[in-house]
Amino acid sequence: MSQKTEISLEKQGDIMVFDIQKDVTALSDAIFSKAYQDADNQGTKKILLKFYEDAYINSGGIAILIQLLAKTRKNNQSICIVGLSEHFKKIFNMVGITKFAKIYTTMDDAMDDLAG
Amino acid sequence: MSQKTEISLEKQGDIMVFDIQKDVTALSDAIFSKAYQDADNQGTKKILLKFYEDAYINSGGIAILIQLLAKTRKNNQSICIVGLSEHFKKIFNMVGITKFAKIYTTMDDAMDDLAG
Amino acid sequence: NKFGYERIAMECSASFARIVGFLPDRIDDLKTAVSEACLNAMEHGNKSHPDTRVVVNMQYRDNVFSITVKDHGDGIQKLPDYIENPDINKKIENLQTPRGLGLFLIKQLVDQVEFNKMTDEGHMVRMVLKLTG
Amino acid sequence: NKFGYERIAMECSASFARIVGFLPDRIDDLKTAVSEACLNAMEHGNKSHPDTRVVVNMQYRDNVFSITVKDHGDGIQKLPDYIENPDINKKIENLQTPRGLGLFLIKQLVDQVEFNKMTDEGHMVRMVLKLTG
Ligand SMILES: Nc1ncnc2c1ncn2[C@@H]1O[C@H](COP(=O)(O)OP(=O)(O)O)[C@@H](O)[C@H]1O
Ligand SMILES: Nc1ncnc2c1ncn2[C@@H]1O[C@H](COP(=O)(O)OP(=O)(O)O)[C@@H](O)[C@H]1O
Repeated sequence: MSQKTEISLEKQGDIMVFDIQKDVTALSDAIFSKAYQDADNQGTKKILLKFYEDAYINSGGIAILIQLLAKTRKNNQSICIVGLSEHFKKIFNMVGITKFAKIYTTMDDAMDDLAG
Repeated sequence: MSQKTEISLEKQGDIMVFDIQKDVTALSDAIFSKAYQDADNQGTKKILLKFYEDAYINSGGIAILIQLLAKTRKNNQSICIVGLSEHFKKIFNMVGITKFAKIYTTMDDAMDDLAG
Repeated sequence: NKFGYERIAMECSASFARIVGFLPDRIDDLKTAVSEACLNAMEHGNKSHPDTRVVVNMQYRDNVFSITVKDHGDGIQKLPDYIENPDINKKIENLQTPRGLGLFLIKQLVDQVEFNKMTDEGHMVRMVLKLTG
Repeated sequence: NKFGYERIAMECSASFARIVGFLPDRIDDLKTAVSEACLNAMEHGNKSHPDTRVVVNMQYRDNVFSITVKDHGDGIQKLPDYIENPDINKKIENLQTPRGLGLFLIKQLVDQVEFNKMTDEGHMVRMVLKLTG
């Protein structure tokens, strides 16, 4: 069964962590838009997308992420990604997402990048 | 891939424990015969068949077990079973194996029965 | 076949049933039934010929999960009584072969089963499990 | 469809590939490719009609795993350049739709793919992965 995306926002210092659970598909559009809106309303300048090893992300979901990256770019926000499985690191790389958001393996490294 | 049965014999007091790993299918014939032979040669009178939760047992394997039960019965050996998943407890029950070998959930209970 | 086609069918049907919402104990029933049906299809239907195929089809609709297993054989011939009514006492006494439990288990474990459905491609067994509650 | 047929196909193909000996990273490639092919079959091939079917077939022989995904559509029409050559820069600049990555990923992830094979039943995509080493 398709599992609806769940995103919770957690502020860590000046970084807004998007904690992303369950599937990321074409159906995740509204929830990503809302999460971004909330973060942006709070004046966020640094965003960390936190995924989990067992995430299922398909091309429809990647399209949603690309739209999010487009918004962060327009609004001069920095953005990093953490927690992806090796498979999805490879996929994000193939698609070119890594040109616009660096991918880290540990939270610490990602936070350091955004802080620095 | 079909995983060849592995049986190791462990003597615990006067009880011979057959530690049964991997699949139990029609292909398990020789290994069960040999294990029984070894146990019988050592004058075993009490046998405990120890399975694991993740065992795959099919009807060909059940036939092998029935042959083993037939031998223990002929040679006046007592025999118990432990470690089966709920599913295979049900199957063993359907087939009637439980008439000839009691099934226990814990090693202790099975050992107590054989000891008593 | 050498890779245990019955395992593949078993795991596929289990994934399918899990996703549509069957509980673990029904999935175990399904796995055993599917594996027995595939083993029979390979052994008795296709007589273990290496270039024959067993085709498994799964469908879920209106809370009914159905799975068919096709082989290239002539179907199940009239069965002796020890298959229709296996008797553990006789099996233990060696008055009945210890084999012949596959069809018995299939019948016990699924909600509905039809053997001997003949199609253009050969013999087919159809098993049905209902999602309840 | 409503139960995520792409998930079922994904899990089935993964079980199959695991049993015949593929390594986890190749299985992940397969899962993504299968899921994209099924989503396309449902969305573009069958145009999300509820009574259409997507039929997935898997076969393994001589170290070659092949999987076909059939839909009832007319196949893939001539594709615009942004599908053949997706460009992330253009997508970010909104000069290209962010969609259209499914076929791209399939081509990247499997060893061989044929689109637009037409059969009696409609359009078919065939993907092949080779077991190496
Ligand atoms: N697909 C099949 N095609 C032809 N005959 C079959 C098929 N499945 C079962 N049979 C027949 O039914 C008998 C009983 O099958 P089963 O109960 O599974 O026990 P076993 O396989 O141990 O003999 C088989 O011995 C065979 O003669
Ligand atoms: N099975 C199919 N039947 C018909 N057209 C298809 C099929 N698969 C893909 N297509 C066409 O190819 C295009 C690109 O597909 P894809 O790369 O998966 O991206 P998306 O599904 O996001 O559009 C689709 O928009 C559709 O026009």
